Amino acid sequence: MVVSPVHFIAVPLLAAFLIPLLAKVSKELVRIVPGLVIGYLSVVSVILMTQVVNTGQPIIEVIGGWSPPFGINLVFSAFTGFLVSLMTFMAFLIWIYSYRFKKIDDAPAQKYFILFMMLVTGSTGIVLTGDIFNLFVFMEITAIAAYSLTAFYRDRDGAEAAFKYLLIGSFASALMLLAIVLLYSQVGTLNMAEIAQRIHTVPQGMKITIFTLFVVGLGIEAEMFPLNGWAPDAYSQSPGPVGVAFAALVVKAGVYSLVRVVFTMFDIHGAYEFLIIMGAITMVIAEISALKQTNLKRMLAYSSIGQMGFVLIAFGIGTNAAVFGALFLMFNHAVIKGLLFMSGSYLVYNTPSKEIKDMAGIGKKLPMVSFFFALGALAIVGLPPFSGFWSKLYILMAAADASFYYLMGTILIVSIIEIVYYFRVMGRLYFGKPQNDVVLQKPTLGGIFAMGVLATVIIVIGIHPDFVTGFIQSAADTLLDKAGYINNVLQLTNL
Amino acid sequence: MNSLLLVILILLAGAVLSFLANRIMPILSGVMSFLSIGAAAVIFFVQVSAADSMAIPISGFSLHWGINAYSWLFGAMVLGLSVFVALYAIAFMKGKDRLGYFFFNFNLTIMAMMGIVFSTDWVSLFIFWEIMTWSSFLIIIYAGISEGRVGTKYMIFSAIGGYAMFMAILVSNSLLGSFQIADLVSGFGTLSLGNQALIGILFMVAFGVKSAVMPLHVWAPRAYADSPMAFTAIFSGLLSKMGIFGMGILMISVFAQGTIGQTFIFSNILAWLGAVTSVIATFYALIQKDAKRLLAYSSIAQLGYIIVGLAIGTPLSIMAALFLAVVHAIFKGTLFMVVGAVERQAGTTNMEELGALIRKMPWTFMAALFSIIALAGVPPLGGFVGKWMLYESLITSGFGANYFLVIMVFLSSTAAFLYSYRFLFGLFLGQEEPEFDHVKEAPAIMVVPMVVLALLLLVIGAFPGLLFEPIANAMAYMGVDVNWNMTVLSNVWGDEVHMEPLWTSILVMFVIGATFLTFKTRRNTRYVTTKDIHTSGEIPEAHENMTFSVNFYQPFERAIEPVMKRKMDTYYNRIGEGLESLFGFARKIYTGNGQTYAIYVIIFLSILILIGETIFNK
Amino acid sequence: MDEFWMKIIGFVATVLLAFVVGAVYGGLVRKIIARTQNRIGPPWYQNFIDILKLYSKSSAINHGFMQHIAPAMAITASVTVLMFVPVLTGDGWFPWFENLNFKGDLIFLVYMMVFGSLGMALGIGQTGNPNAAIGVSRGLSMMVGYEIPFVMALVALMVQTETTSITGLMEYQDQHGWLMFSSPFAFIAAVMAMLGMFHYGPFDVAFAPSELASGPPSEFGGKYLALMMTSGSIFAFAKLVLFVDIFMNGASNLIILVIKTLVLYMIPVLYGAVSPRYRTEQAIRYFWGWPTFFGALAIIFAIYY
Amino acid sequence: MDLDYNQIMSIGVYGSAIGLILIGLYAVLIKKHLTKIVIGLSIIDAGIHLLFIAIGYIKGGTAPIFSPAGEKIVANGGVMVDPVPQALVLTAIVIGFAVTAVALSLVIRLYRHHQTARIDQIKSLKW
Amino acid sequence: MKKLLVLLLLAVVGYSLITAMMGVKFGENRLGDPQDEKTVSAYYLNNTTQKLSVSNVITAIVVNYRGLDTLGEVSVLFLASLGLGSILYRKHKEGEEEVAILKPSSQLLQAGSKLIFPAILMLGAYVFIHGHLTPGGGFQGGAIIATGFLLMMMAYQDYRVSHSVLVWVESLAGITFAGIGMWGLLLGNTFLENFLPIGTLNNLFSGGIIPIIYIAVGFKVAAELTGVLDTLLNIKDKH
Repeated sequence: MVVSPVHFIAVPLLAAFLIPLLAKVSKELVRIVPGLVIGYLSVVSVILMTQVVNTGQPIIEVIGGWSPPFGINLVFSAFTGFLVSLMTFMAFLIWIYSYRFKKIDDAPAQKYFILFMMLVTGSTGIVLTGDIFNLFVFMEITAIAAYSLTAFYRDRDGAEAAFKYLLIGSFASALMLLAIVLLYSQVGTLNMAEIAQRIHTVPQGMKITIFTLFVVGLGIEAEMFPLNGWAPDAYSQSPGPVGVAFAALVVKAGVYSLVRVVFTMFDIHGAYEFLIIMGAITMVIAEISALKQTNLKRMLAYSSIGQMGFVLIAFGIGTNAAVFGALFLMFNHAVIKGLLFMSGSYLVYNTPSKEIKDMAGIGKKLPMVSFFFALGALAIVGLPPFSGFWSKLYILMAAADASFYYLMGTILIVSIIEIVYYFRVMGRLYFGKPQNDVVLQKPTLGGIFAMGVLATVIIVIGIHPDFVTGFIQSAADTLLDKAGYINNVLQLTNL
Repeated sequence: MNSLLLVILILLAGAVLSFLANRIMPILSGVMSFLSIGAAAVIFFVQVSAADSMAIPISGFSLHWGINAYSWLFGAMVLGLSVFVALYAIAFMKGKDRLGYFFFNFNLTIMAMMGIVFSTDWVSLFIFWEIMTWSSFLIIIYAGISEGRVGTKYMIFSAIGGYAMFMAILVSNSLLGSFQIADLVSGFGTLSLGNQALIGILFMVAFGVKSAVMPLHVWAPRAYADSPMAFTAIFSGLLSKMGIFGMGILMISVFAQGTIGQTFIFSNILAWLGAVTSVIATFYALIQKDAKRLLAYSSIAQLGYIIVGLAIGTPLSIMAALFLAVVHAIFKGTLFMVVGAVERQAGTTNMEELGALIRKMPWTFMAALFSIIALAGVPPLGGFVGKWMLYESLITSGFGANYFLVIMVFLSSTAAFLYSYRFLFGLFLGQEEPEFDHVKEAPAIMVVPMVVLALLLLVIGAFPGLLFEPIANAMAYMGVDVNWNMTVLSNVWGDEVHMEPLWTSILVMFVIGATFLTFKTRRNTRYVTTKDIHTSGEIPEAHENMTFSVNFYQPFERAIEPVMKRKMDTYYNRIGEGLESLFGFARKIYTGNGQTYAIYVIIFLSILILIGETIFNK
Repeated sequence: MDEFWMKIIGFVATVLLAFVVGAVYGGLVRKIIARTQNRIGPPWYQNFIDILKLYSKSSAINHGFMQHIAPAMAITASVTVLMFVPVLTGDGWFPWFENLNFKGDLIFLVYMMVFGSLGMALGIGQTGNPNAAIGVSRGLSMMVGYEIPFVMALVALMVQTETTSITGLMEYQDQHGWLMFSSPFAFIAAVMAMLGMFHYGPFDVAFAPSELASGPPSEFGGKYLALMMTSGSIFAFAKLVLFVDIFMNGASNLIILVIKTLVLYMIPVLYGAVSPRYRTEQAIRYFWGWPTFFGALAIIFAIYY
Repeated sequence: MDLDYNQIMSIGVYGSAIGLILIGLYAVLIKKHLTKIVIGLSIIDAGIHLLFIAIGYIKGGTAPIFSPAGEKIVANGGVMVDPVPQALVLTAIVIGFAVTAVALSLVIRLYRHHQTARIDQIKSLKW
Repeated sequence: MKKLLVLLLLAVVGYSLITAMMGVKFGENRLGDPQDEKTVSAYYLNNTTQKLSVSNVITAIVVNYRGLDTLGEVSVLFLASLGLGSILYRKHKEGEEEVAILKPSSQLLQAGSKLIFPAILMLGAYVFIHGHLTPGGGFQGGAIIATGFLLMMMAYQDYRVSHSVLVWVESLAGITFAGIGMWGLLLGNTFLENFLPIGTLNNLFSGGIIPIIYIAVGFKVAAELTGVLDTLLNIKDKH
């Protein structure tokens, strides 16, 4: 059997349906199978990615034998492939990390792994699909998995966070559905390539209305201010690995869909400036909210939102260099924020109140975890020689080339705020006076392995960014090549 | 292998090894660090030549390393002092915990400084700059004093500086299409005035932070004082010189090319900032109780002179600045080591408690004495030469405002006598206190670096030409021709000071005087304790405290009261607090009520609907 | 070789001259102050007697090495300063009153003057006498006060004459007349600063005999004190000569030198004789008031000269 | 009033669909009770589904089923309505059901945890 | 105040929706001619009968043209029932007395439900088996079956559906769906591609894999909806 993009959807779904039966054989299989599936998908993504990069041609897979626009198609281009590889890679690490995650030993543990696998499936599906309604479906898969995972713990305010998430998420899906309705009434198709081809026939007013609905709907998923009220709650209340998944997968998928809408489907020029402005506002508000946080995970959540604002800014600049930087930042954010959430979770576990002030001096008790957290903090604020620096450099280079000096100033000032709160935590971690002697929960072997891998990636990419820049560059080229996307998808119609 | 890379790699390897060595045996950590720095220094002084250069390609551009006369000067300074400090650190840090952590960052800082020196493009300079920043941050918080508050302040200001540099680099790259330092130098004049000003100011902020120029200095006193002294010697002696290094490139080369470089805006404002910095910092230095703080403020003041010299921009002033930079590195490094030794041996550096260590730590005192004399700029030691050149360059610069500048500088260096004396008196002189009877001289491994450096100051004072040569080469590389005699101090008006007759005179007189006293008196006198003094007939008891060390300069404090009322620090704190509460208010947007969030969504949607036509229709 | 020995002789002669004149002036001052205060006062040669007596005594105790070499440092500084100040100009009666370095630089001199004070201060510090330390604290504080107007005056002169060496200044005066007149503000500032430099009242708070037991030197006796007094006499003379050199074009023979220096010396002495004592901060504020103003005026004057 | 059948229908169908959306929104934004909010979400969904079906309608069209009856109509030149919206709405309805189910379960959890179902009293996570 | 704001916002939203819908004429034929297909629907209407031999075009779209949507949809349901289980899971503490929240129902309902229950199941099965021929299909049929179970649960307080059975049904149905899809892929074609003979139009055995999938979907939906209802209705509360 040849590997193909549809494996990203079919295999995990098949596995998901199979797992309840496997559970009757052995409880352990419930944990192992999702890992195997995700591991397999990572391998597939690597194989496909090399194929795409080598041939220079995206892999367009049709479903059900119906060529686009009649059937649904999956697009594994350098751009989507890059994101999918990133997501599956991160997902695999998260699985390793959560394999023996302490509190999952409960009875719903099996549900956790299926939900997590579906979360991964939904996110990759969003990225891969070439059909706008299909994207909606995958978004819902992701969303429902995310709601359930957010409310996973009973002893936290998970349900509250999940309900807020659900409330806002329902708005997102409603607005998106409305947008699809209107769009379909105008262009009569759901295939994104064909929509892109026909969008110029839509009257301007209608186009803007549809676009507005899309932007608000997807903006919720992409954590754009003021649509991101759910995000800090969801990040902070979900189990640690799920927080990682949110930062590394779910948000990435949201940003991806927003970018796809703006860059490929629509031809509205004001959208770019809009992205810049919204990105800047998002970033500023999020970072200043993070500054006074007392709860570590909430702080990380706000920081994550801020980074997403930064990504939006970079996409909004819209030049090749900027998109390159944005993709690089997405990569970095996934890896670094992943590391931060992973290590942060252990820090939070070992403090009774989950507050930053109680983490004083924990660096001595949990040296590895604290080290990883410190490394992540150094990297996320963009200090060289860690990977975060390069994305910041490239984005700001693009901003400078586009003469957005005020924007650069804003970004850098916000970065200072970022430095303040991260370093505050770091200082406290290592040099505060330890206050209490809680029973330590040492990280599991899997947890250390996952964090170690991420830390290695951060350092290696920081010292030698060229390991990934090639992929990212071709991803950026692919994203900006709108005509190429339309051609590649629609040429199958005539076969 | 390229010797530049080799130096960096050795230092990096030293960092990692010393981190690991701590697991085996703590003391090995320091030894590893010292060995790697020593090896790097050997390679640097033996191998590295102007021909060495290398490029590291990164997607989109490449990083360039190279070395020239200017960077050689700073590189030599860094490695030269670091070797001594690293040796000192072995003994100083002995017995402290987390040595691996300390020496890892210690080595990393030195590596980063060498990297800065080697960089010939801005990006790699920035990379090393930031490595230097965070590794030094990690050392500042090592002591854990006041829990990160100092570190945070340092980090905030470093970040302001670092990002200002980042922005300047990026802007200049977008305008000139190159990250090369040389290209900025050659292309600066072609930019528009606005861009010149933007880049100039940003760079000035960037380097100003590290060199602790006036409004950006508030991080420095505590940061210097609270790090372990073995590191502060590096921190104050070398790290701040990296600011000077950048400032030098900027002032000597870049602005010289600019069309507004010669005007009032940059150099004079900067010069005045430098002068005001030095005055205020000196005032603060002399009201300190803690010797570390005193030295910290003194460092800021000294950096002020250097900035003044660079900003004036005549050949003599630049030479003065670079000379002072080197000398300051030596004497301030030594002084911090002295304080470290005192702290280690006596357990405190509070000048109100300490006293009369001269008999217990004579070698340390000797190092301190020489360094202080150099610091105060009293002839015949090295410090005087720099000061002299600075004054002369200001006086002969022919620009009205500079004549007042010289008064400022003079005020600062005269007031520096006060704290110089306070330092020596507070630590080494005065009444002997019983609680310090147990104090012994520091171990030899600490004393040797201090004494060697102190002697070096003597040599520089006697033969300033030794330093003039490399500095003149550096300046020639930067495009400033130096065409005067290297063995004599001289200014553009043709006035000269010969150091040799001066030395002869001082030496002869001193020998005569000392011999006279020694032969005629010393033999007949016996040593008595400091309780045995002239007290108008009353005999002080052993327990009576007769030390005069609290509020030592109270009269002077009263005189300068109006100046001291306004503290930059409080302004920053107020701004910081204001911002924090503003931010705290802003985050109340997230009310916690899910319905409110839903309303936000609809509000946002409505706004977009209403203004969508306008913003999207471009 | 001859020249070398000539120099050595000149050196010794200069030092002797400075000592004699300085000591005589010191005696005179004591007399004059006594007279103004309606006392009889000691004879003019009292200082010689004191110094001779002290030289003949031997000290019994010391407080350590620093104290031991402090007087040596003081005399070193005094003599070195003297060596850089041209005592007599032209072909006077005693052509060997040359100094070692005719390029004697003003900035250098200002710093060299501090050398002795600092050395003494260190020695004093080691004695542990609180009164002495207080004296040092006051003295150094006040030094910051009077140095400012003094340096302003010097800067004004240097700017005006475009030279930084004393000989340069004197050459300038040969052509343009006394700087005292061509740069009046600088002269005023310098004279006001000089009031402080000689530590006579109202600026005698550092030594303040009545409250500090004569302050800094209180732990010194015997040969130590003798050497310090010698040094003080030489130093006073050197300072006076310096003032004469830079404002009054020096002196070509001894008589003129004595007249000029005496006239100058009388200013602080007489002013001090009739003034009560300032507190330290008052003194500093005083120096940073009018003298500094005149100094600034002098610099502005020099810029537009 | 010279509204023809189509205009009346469009006002009726579109109007009720949009009306449903607005009513649902009102419930979500104003009502404090969690269950009412969930109901409001369902109403919004219903409105959108109605709208979707409505735009697929073609005047005089029949169901897109090629049963013998359907084929006859087509053969006689009749039209069939757009099948795609119907298919999509089917999907959307199911998704809406799923979301509602999850929402209700969350409401139950919240009620258990906070002993209240008023949304403005459930805000332990804020700022 | 808040109400006013919300009403204002709703006015804006409503206005914009109305203006948007003005551009979409009700009942207008946007499909285009068979020769000039402007929308994908026209293609479906014109080609389904020949290519798939399925008379219900909607079914063809749901199951085959947009089969991936449906697979996703089924997964959403699956997720919802999983999620419900995980959200509402509570540890049962020993000795804790719990009561059902449902009130006992009347005799009439109990007797009637028993009578009507098999009929409902039958109807549901009919609807999903004939999904490709008549209106209806797997979702509708599954929903009908679930109502049957709902009725039973309402009528009999202690009526429980075996979770084990539900899991089996759910999983097997899901595996069938996904497995058929994968089978197409294994045969060298595309995912969810038809590999069975399409038969003749309007026969029960026509449409290739479409009826099979729809039957699987029917079972799956029925099982999942029942599971969801079971979970929600059987909430016990502390006394």
